[in-house]
Amino acid sequence: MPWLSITVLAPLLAAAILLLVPSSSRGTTRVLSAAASLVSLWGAIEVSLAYNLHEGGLQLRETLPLVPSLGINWDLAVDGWGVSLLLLTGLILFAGVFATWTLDDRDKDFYILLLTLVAGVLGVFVSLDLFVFFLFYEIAVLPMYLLIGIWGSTKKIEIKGPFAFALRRLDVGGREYAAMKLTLMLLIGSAFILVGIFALYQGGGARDFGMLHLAEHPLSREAQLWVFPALWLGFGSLAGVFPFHTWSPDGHASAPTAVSMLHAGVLMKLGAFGVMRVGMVLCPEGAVAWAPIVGAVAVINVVYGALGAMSQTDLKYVIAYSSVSHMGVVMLGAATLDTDGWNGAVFQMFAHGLMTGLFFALVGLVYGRAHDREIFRMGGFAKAMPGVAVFFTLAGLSSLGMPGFAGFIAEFLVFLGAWRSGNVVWALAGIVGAWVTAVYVLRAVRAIFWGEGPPERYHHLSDAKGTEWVALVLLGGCLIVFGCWPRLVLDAIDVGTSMHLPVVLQAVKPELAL
Amino acid sequence: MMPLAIPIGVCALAVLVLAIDLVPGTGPRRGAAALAAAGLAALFVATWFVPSGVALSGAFENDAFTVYVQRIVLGAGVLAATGMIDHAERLFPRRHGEYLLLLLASTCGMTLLPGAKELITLIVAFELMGVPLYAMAALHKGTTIGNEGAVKLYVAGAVSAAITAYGLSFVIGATGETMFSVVRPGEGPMIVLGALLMLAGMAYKLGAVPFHGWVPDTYQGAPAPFVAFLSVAPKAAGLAGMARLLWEAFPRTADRWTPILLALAILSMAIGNALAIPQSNARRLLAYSGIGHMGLLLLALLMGRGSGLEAMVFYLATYVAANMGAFLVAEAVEADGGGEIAHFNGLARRNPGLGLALLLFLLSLGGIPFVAGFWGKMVLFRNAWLAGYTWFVLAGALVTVVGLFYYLRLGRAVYIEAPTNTAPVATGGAMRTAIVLAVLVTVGMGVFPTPFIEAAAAAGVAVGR
Amino acid sequence: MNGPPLEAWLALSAALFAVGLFGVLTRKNLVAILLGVELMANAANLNMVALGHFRGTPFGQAAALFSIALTVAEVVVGLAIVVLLARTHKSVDADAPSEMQG
Amino acid sequence: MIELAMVPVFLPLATFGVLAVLWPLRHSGMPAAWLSVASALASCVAAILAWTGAPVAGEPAQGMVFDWLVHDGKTIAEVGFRLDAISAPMLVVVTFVAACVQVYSLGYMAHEPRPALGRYFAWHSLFIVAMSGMVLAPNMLQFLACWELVGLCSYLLIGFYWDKPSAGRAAVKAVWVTRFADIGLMSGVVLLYVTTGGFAFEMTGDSGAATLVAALLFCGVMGKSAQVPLHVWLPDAMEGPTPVSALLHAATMVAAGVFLVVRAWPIFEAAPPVLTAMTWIGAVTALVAACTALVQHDIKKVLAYSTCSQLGYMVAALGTGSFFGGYFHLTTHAFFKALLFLAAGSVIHAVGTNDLREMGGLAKKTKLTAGLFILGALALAGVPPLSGFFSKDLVLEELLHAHAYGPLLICLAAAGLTAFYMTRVVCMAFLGPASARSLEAHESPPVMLLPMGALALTAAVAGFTTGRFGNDVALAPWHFAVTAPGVAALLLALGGIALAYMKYGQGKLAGLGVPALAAFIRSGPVDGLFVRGWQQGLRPLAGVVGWVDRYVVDGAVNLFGWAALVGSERMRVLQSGKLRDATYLLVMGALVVVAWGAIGGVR
Amino acid sequence: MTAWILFVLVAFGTLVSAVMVVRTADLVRAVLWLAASLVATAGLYALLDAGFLAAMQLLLYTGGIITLMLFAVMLVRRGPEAPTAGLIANPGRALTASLAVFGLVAFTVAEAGLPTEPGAGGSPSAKLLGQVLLGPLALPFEALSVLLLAAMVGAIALARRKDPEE
Repeated sequence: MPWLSITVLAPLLAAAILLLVPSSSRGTTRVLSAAASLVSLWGAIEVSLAYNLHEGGLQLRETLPLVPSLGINWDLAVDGWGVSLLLLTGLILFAGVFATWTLDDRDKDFYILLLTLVAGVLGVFVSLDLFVFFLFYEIAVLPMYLLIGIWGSTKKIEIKGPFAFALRRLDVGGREYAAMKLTLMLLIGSAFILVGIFALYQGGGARDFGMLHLAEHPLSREAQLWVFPALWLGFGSLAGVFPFHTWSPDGHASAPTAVSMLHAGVLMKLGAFGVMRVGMVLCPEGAVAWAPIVGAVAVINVVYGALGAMSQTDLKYVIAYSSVSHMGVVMLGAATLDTDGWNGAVFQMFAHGLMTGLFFALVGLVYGRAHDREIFRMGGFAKAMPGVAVFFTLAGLSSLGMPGFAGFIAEFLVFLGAWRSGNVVWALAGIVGAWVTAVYVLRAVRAIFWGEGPPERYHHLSDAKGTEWVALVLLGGCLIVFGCWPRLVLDAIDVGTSMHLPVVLQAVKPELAL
Repeated sequence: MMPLAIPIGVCALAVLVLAIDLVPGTGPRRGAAALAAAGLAALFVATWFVPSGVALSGAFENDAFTVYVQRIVLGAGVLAATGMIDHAERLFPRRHGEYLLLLLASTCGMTLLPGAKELITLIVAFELMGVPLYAMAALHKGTTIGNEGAVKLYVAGAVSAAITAYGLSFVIGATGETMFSVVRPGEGPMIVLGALLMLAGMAYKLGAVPFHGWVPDTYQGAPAPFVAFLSVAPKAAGLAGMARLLWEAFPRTADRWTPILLALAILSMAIGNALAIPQSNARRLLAYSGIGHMGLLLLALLMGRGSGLEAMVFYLATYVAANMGAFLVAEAVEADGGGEIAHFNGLARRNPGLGLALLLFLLSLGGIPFVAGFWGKMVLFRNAWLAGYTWFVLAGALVTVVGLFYYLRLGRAVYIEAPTNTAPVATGGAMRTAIVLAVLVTVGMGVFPTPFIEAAAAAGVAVGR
Repeated sequence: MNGPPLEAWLALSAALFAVGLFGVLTRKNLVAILLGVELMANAANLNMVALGHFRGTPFGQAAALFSIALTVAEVVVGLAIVVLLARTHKSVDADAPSEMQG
Repeated sequence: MIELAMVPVFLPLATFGVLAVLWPLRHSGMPAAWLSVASALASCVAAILAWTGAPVAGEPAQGMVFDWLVHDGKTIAEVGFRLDAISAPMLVVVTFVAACVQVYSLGYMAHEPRPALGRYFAWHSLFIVAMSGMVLAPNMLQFLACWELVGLCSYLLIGFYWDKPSAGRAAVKAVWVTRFADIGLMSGVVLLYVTTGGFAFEMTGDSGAATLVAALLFCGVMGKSAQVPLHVWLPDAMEGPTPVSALLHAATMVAAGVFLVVRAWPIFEAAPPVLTAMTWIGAVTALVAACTALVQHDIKKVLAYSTCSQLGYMVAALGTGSFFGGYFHLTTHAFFKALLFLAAGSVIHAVGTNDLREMGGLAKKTKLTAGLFILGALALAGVPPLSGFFSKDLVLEELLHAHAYGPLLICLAAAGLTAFYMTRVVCMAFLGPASARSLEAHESPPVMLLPMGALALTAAVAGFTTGRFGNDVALAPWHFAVTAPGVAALLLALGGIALAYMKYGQGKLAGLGVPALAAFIRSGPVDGLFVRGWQQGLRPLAGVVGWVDRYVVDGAVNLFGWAALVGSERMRVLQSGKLRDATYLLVMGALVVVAWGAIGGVR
Repeated sequence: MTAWILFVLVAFGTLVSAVMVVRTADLVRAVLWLAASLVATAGLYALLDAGFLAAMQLLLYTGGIITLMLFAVMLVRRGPEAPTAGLIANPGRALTASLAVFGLVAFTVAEAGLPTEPGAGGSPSAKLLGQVLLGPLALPFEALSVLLLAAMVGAIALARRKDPEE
């Protein structure tokens, strides 16, 4: 059974079928999308079961020549990392579909775009051929424009500061602005990725785009010195690397629930996955030479993102900035070039995916009922929605690195890796970042849920209902399960790391002897 | 004689259409257009059966390159013929015959041009392609901006024709012959001057930057189905003609005119995309985006034999359906409301089919996966990269992002903005078939590009053997 | 009997071409622009014949002949457009038709 | 025997799981409470049995581990249980006090709404799990994990009355301060792994790394066990219900820091400079906390600062080089301080306020509570034969042996002050004229008095069980009567009691206190430091970062967008739409093309 | 020698009439000057012993195009010609352009090695020209016919006053 192709193409097929379904019949749209997400999730689970950990390496390989003359073929395979991230995507998609069960205007188009987006993401995680990798990458990025543009929300931003004239001209804060900024910044990133891919392709004798083939014919050191930064900036812009992260707060704040769940939950991981899988594995010498800079920027990401989150009073912005901060931890882990660091980085992708997915689902519920996102105007919501309060606290605790939740394992491994690879400052910055996260998360929980009853302007607050619980229980449960028994996913990730890291370490110069 | 089957076929079709028009009777002449479209389609199929080889003492050669470009042009002709029926029905119901004859005459020129192996054949084919277009641009006669567009096109064409003739004189003066194979070894300042004058003279038809003055106004003023044809077919045939001319007649002096083509390419890409950003009229936006695409095509042209021309013809193939489709949809919306982007508001909700079609066309023009444009751009970037134009690929990729900015602005109007009036846009049967055809080609090539790339590879090598 | 050398002929046609170009760029009346174009085309023909004559190839004259025919076809359509324009724009000034811009 | 030790972890975990998932059960009120109490009692019994069978010092530890984290195929961290001479007694202390408090809570929390009661007992069970998990931790990683979980339980339980804003602030403050200290702890654990490749409690190799690890671990201790600069969260933690204060913020949780030092003794042993620092910090904390306790009006605040002071004692004891003194004082302190808090709870239950000034003459109304409170106070003051005397003197003796004369003197002074403020509380609350509130006070129900009695018993007896604390020599009880510090401490204690009785019991010696100084100490100067640190330091910094991100970094990005839009608009002017301009452009273009090609070639 | 004198005379005639075409304000006179210039060119062709071509020039150019131009001018002329219509606009840039063209051609001509005396084959007789037209240039010859047809149809469609629709 070609599970990989099924998992990737199920959402696309469903999207195509949805095109034909009349938009009036809401039932069939929902059932079809739920079925598609179920198939993907089930596929992901099948893949993780079928993946034999002892053997490791690339398994379940499916190849089909696509454009032989250019050396492009539909080459899907899954390694340790792919398994875990596939699982994550399946979970988040399943939760996302249920989180928007109550959406009513133009829901058919919404589901079509959502499924296309997820198909892109799934494709990237499993495709071996760089060209198909890039093709799926583009498919994953583009639906965001329409998703945010049509169903997004606008927030008035006060215009001031040195570039006020530019902000005024671009009507900052609007949903079209956010959608356009997000799409353009990610596409500029993809331009750099394209250049990187072509450099690799030429280095590999311009015959084949397959990653295995390119790994065997690495580029010269000088070439790698500029190809890696191109790939890092390209993928990094999606992973929220410091100077290119500014689309993330606006994009996530304006995006509807399921979209920001998927985007922050899974799409940002695409960027980090790209940097590691394509950037580092295929340009080892470049990765080693640039690692200190990648790490330094990641540290800025962590601390800068955390402080940014603390300065925000809008709930969605807090979560968006916290995603930037947590993605900083991922990049930090990647920059350590150490087994623990890489394990931690990929596990953080997994854990943060669940956390942010849960967070944005909850934020969607709170916003859906209170129609307000200013946390200091709220208060005492726990009385009206105890279930949401419990799960929000749960997600918050996981994000601040409370043991017993997935967040702690990931961050701890990253700090181990950082310290062991000699960058003590990174580890300390990460730990301080975790503390700052604790400050703003608990402050938000207290501001929203604790205190006397909800102020009278929020009259009809009610707890989650029916299908909304699916997302909460699923993601919350996963956070705890993978927090207590990390081996369920860590084994697969470790297999992936022990497959890829030696490739990078061979390029290590003697002075970086580990 | 047989290699000339296609151009002769087109002429026969033209005469047939004219004959039908002579039949007395006052009813609208829908049949003529349908016949023209069917005829062109038949010829399109016939291209597979025409034997390759040289005709008329070497003046025309029917090789892989010629056939590939002929297919593009005939495909464009089919779309133009079907697309114009409703437009003509509405604006000049009784003058189908004239419009079609001009269309077919121009198509005949375009089928000749890619195979021309001789200077004078090239020039005459170029003019045969050009002159009918001047007339078609003004055929609507009703609107003032229509005539304005036509006169601008005409003056540009006339001046360029004189410059080309002047260039031709020097080339003939320098070599004494007109066959490319004979002119080929020629070097020296006289030939260079002649070549450059001819290059400059023919460049207006492509709409490359310094010669693009007429493009936006003609695209906005002229009848929409004609503009759909004008925006694609003459560019394809023009580029093919120039490829033949430059790479078969003047390969020796290549180092003199390649940097110039590179400059034109950069200028077109930069200014075309930049000026497309502030446009509020859909057709002007597509016009400038066409100039932007011409930048990439010129790069492919100057990369020359093999990978360059392969990328050029394949890019043209992917460009045809999407660009014509976009103009046809613009025509449908214009007929209903107006040409401004605001009239596109909520198109997806008024008629989802049209909205989706336009989105697919825009994505293809923008170079997004799973539609033809993506493969066109990728093949071109790959070949450019391998040919050493690495920085150009980065510049091209970044400019594509700018392109996506204004395509998505149109996309936003279609999908995000609320429609002013919710009545669905009325589209005639013929228009709908044309658009469906364009969608099928765009998506079909997007999903399964391999045969087209292989054929392009063969075409790329055929020139300058 | 040595008549004027080739350089003289080329210079003459170049001068004619230049005058025609000057005419095209300066005249405001559309028909006058067409006249300028005619002059340029005529200069090109002269150049072809001269070069053909000195080079001793029949193609010079043949090309000139073709060029004359092409110019005729062009002028016919051009004048038709100008007449049509005069009818709709009520004037034949080159810059009258400029509703569209930017 | 190890299976018995696992009971206090898995049984309450099951209870917590059941209560958390089956919300109808949680909302049922008493049944949920009884389920939790039963599991607590069972855990206590199991712990005691495990303690009896536990290996004495020197014998190999019994343990069971499962691998938890993996690194390139090998497992680097296990999770499991380790029962040995150090963990067994602590487990007993924890489970015993927890059981007593849970039984007590049946009475104290009876009037809470049903869902809140269920939630309270669920979190209590979770606390037992976390605490037992930490005590039985086989390696430093699990210790750290359970340490953080204990912090989580403290956050949840302090914030039990989440609708009270002050409780919310206190809960959050507790987590912020403790986690701030945990930055050090986590760095220490990471450094431990980096230097030794694992998370064991001992560090072979050079002492340099050991010193650094010990110092970092001690930072965590300072946070959790409320040493001077980081003790600010403990008094605010009194916002939680009194049983919680008794269990967490008196007996067990705050002692976790001390237990960490005991557990990881081999590391601290190899770091003398850290030990000396500990003696000084402990002593200073003892003194400062004692002085602050002197001036508090809220009965729970007094006890909180008193706990803080006793923790100072334990840390000072550990600093002297032998962990037994600290460990022994920890256990005895757990019993009598829990007793004091529960007694204070029943006082508050009786009069409905924490303010000592509104109490008075309760001895008549609540005889049993008064008796138990006084017993606890005496134990705390260090009056023989109660356990406080023995453990406190052991600490002083160890200070003497370690020649730490400075800390010794400070501790002696603190001992005197302790006696003084405890007597002050006794006089103000129980003796003296009855206040309006204490008139209608009534004795607490037996379900509250029973656990207090049990604790009173252990407080009295604990002094004699010196043998079973991981140390090899069992000290005979009478041994202390003879030592110099023991006698000095006793005299100071009696003097303190006398003085306090004269001031508060009979109203003499009015001039003793300095009201201005009292008011200043009450205002919490150290707390002010932290608040100012937040208001002028961290929050404005976050504000600046937020501003920079929105208006500078984002501004720069928007600048490109703006430049593109404005630039392209300005370029539109070029396209004049005039035919002659277009022709001119075309001709000039052609000329440039031809000129470039023609002339270019020649050069 | 006589060839020189004749050449100078006729060349001068062509140039002067060309300049007059550009200079005269009145349209009709401009067209007539153009006619003069074309006739002079025909003379030049004769000098280059391209007799057939000279005839063609006279017949086609002067006969065809000039008459067409005159018709167009008359059709276009509504009321009295606005005096400024014919005058010259921004001559500065136009002058530079034309001088540049002339300079460029002069430069290349100076560079290129040119055959000085008349070529061996001399000018082709009409017979040879015919053979060429129907030999190697047969294809453009035929294509030209289609072009002329299309041009006629196009011109008629545009210029006729009453469309079939009205």
